[in-house]
Amino acid sequence: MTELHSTSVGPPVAHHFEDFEQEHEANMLGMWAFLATEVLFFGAVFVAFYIYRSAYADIFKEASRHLYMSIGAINTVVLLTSSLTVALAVHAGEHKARRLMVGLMVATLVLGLAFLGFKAFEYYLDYQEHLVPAFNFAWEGANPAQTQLFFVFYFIMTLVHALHMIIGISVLARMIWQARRGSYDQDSTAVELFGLYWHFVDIVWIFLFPTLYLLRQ
Amino acid sequence: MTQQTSQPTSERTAHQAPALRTYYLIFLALMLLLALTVAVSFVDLGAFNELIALAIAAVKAVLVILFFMHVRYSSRLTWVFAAAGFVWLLIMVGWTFSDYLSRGWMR
Amino acid sequence: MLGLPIMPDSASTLSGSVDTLFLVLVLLALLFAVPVAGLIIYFAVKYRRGAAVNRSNAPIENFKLEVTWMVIPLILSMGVFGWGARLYFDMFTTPKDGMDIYVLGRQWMWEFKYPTGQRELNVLHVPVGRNVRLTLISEDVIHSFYVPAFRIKHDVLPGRYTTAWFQATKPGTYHLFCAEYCGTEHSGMLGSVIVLEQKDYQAWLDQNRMNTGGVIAENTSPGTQTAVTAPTQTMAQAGAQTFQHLGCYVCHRPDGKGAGPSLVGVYGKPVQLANQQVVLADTNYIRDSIIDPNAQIVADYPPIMPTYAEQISEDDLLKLVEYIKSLGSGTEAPPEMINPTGGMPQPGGSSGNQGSGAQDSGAQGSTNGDSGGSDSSGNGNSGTQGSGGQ
Amino acid sequence: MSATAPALKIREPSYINAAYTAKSWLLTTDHKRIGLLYMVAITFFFFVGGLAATVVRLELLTPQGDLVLPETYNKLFTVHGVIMVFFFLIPSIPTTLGNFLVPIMIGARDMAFPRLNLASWYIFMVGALFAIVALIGGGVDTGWTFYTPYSTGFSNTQVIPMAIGILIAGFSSIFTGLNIIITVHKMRAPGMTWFRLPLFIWSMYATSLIMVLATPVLAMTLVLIAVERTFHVGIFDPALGGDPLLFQHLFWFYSHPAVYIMILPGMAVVSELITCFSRKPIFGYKFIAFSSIAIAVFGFLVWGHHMFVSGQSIYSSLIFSSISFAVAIPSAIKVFNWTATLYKGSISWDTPMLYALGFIGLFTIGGLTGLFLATLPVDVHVTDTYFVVAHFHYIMVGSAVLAYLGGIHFWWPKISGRMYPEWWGKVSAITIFLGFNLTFFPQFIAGYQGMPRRYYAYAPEYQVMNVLSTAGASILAIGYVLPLIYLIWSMREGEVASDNPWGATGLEWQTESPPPTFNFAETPIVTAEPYQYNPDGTFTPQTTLSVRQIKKEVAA
Repeated sequence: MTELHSTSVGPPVAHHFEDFEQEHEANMLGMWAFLATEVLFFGAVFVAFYIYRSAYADIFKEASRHLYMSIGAINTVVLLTSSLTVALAVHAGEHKARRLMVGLMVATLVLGLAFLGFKAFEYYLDYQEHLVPAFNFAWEGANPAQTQLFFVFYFIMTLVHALHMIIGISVLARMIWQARRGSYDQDSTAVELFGLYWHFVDIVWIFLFPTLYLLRQ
Repeated sequence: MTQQTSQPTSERTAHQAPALRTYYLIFLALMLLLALTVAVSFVDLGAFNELIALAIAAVKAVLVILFFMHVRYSSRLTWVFAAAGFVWLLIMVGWTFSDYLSRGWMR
Repeated sequence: MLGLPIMPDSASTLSGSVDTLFLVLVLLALLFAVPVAGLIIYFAVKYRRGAAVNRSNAPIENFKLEVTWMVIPLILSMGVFGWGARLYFDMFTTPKDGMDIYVLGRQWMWEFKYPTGQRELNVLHVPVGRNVRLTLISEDVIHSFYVPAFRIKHDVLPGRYTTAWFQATKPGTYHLFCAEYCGTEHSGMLGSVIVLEQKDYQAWLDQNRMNTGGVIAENTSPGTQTAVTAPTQTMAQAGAQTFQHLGCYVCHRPDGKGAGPSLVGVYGKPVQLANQQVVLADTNYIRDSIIDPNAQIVADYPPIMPTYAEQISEDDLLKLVEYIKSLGSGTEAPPEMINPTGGMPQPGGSSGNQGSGAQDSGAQGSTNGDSGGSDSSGNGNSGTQGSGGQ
Repeated sequence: MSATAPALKIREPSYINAAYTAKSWLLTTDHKRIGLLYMVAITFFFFVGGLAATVVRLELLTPQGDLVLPETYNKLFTVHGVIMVFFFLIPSIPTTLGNFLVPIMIGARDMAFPRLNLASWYIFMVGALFAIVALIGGGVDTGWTFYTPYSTGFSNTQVIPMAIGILIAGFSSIFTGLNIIITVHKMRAPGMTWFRLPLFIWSMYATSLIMVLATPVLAMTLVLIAVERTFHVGIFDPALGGDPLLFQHLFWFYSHPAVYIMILPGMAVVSELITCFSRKPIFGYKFIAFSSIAIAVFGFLVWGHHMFVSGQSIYSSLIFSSISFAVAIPSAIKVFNWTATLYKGSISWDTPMLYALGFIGLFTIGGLTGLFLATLPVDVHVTDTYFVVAHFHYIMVGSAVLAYLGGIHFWWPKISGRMYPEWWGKVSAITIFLGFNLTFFPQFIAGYQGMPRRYYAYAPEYQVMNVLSTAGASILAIGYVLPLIYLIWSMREGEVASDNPWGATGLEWQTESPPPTFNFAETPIVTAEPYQYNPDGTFTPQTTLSVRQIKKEVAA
């Protein structure tokens, strides 16, 4: 910012910025600030969950055993892999490798859809086992109310996460379209921003997985 | 809240990205940690199960943030922004639990 | 104290202390506000534009001054905090001696239950000079038990007993307000606390003692509906009946040889749980054990007790609590405080609390319903076996 | 229109005159126009909320309930609270003056994310639409605090639309905060170092921190409320294993810091006004700057002081109480420094200064009574009484609204290009100050006497205070309507303002009144500390390379 001379070559800069660096950094920081907001957004429901988990430890553990850990684990692999592909796509974008970038973005999209597919399948299994609160919840064991509370949080947390996935995938689909036309050849900031968002959604899952699936002992 | 002076350096470092190899190594580490955390969940360690599971999750998250999200190569300002959300989350966790954990002390 | 007209009646042992603290705060506030306001006005007038005054060498910073006016308020406020904290502890540490009264809040009335069996709506009779311990519970939303003259207020929560206490110092009739917004008739959820001299209180008790049954005194003051229901039995007796009636005695035998632990002398004692925690068997513990028996399993007993969340009203719960409290009381030492941090259990070291399990009783059928049931529509089923957490 | 009018012709078109179509306003990305869009919206809501308050005060004139039904009364105070908090106070200064001034003060051409800025206005309006739908659909009777389980299981009113409206408006608040943070970090003009930032910017930055870090918690809490209310699944319902106190923790994690969202911008404005009208650099710049950040951070650690009688653990209460005392220190620093700024100044009693001085008075009372509430046993007695009502009105209405109005008057020439009528300005400032004190000071007394809040009918002994209060409210209402009338009047009829009518140092005064669309003809270069005022009326502006000088050089 101390440098006032904007470069005449390089990507176009929005009217209110001095130069590309300033615009790029503002965009990146803006995304980071947004992610800080998201941390607190998810954080609130995590706090609520852990309050009840500490109050009803045994009940929540028992409830956790009714989730499909295998599906959760597979989905973790899927999501971590998609994080890798996004990171590589950002890398490709910075090195102006358009085709590689598009390919990696498509891979990310496919992995994201796969995650949602697995998740939907898991929801279906949960439904069959009468584990969906307010719709068909039925619990043979003790403490149905508290057990239901576990599943309430399970559904709220995973659904809000899935909503973030859906938003990400929608944005990604549009970006792939743009990228094919070369919109990010000069300036791949948008891909970087998307990458940050996608990694964050991944991080949420990194915490959701043990929180919901693994704390069963 | 870094000073002006840090900004030029941050501009230069912003485009330092890790080598491709780093991405693969981090991915590998994430997979290993995933396997570890799943494995641990089958062993009954009492209260340590939760501690270990959350610690592993935290390590994974830090790896993603530092390398995939390039914070390791970014300005100090980015560090602060990346940390802020988690610091405030800790405030919420700590102060809320201060109530719940001490409620039974006196009734 | 001091009897300023802005002060409400001061009629409890704590109200004077609160007023003193309040007045000290007022003085401290004036100590800050008056100089600040005075200086602002003084400066604003003296240095008004056009006034011929010396404006040379106007300071724009002074580190020492800044530190001074940070440190002095900090010290003063920490002093006030310490003073307040002490008094707060007194307010919230329930005295060991005194009389118990159970308070049920519901939209939009107060119900008071005496262990001796009397029941009152919206009017609470208490004697002067005795500690009164209140156990508060709500049947629906959050209410708040507020007697301005006593300077006490405590939220009345659904699903959890809270406690408050006071000792009245002056006979008279005092406002009782609901201070937590609780719905349409929030401002109609009024009552009064009538403080009587010891002998008058005794007379009142005698007048309303036993065997007449039903409403014997209709006592209407403006805006409050009230009635005393004289008892046919004490709360503990009623609780015993419920205990019997619901078949709790089958498992919870006094000799501890039933399927559940004996309840004799449980109250106020530490309980060794199956998950190796130790908890204090207080009123909330008893309540939770009836409503939600499998959340805390007593060591060495199977988790077979069904939940009674659906079958029992708050009213009956209170009676059962009073009954269980009465079991083995008198012989026991005052309850000890459990410090969970220090109270890590040694497995198998439950020597002192052998007979003190509290796998609790419940109530099967509905009871002589004199109060509204609980509001919620739980999805309770007759819980059977159970996870029995490890 | 007047003799100075020809001079305007040689200027670039101002942001107001750049285009006149409705589209040019509704699709603008100009931060100044967006600020005005917000101003129109929140002014509307201020008077809606005020109307509800008027009926509430009238009802309370007599002890018995005789004007409206209890249901109606409950809805009225809820509407008053929700509208005033979420649709007036929280957006008030940040979205209007903040939007207008932050970029100009730091020498930027616009916010970092102009389109996001416009989007947040639309998001706000969508949220407002939900709130209005909730009102038309029957209103809400939970109080603005939405305490469970009343809000989730017992109220039969439009809780969900209202919750959705607040949630949506919350995101608008998040985006505004985010925009301000990034703008301050990344858009400062050359030479505008952190310690050359006007204190307005420091406070807005602190405010934005809270907006970004606290609001999402409210959003999630409202989601949980909506889920619980729709499906009755027990998140906060004790009968199903939930804990109603958890709601209070989550709610106050946002709503306590939210109080600082309302008051920090007020402090931001007052810091500017005091120094300008004293013709003296502000006393203790760094202390005031850092105290804003300290307030923002400490503000997150004290929420439990709303829960001293709620059944929260008493140990937790002790922690919250002690930190609540600590939060008073940075506030005290500000008051002392403002007072010290007056010393040896050259003080003019223009309308903005009257508002600013009034602010200090009301804020001092509001802040000190906050200490009463932080004191545990006193809080036990006065919480949920009119004492609390008086306390937070002193902060949120007395202080925040006085600062808002003071700021509007101060920057009105910059915003509109016209002067407001000075005599009327003074009348309104004094009317509001007196009316406010008459309205709310008696409530402290009623509160200590034990009158609970949210009471539709009350015990007769509280009537004296309530009559005083209602009398004050009617004066206050006049005080609030006056500026609305004369400010609108002045937009056409007011004296044309010069670029820098107050002789102020900030960058916003070194450009034209009203500013051109991109604020400055060229990026200004900041060469001076803020607030270089001299008692003789001279001053050193923050940029010596003024727009006109540059223009002249270019022309030559």
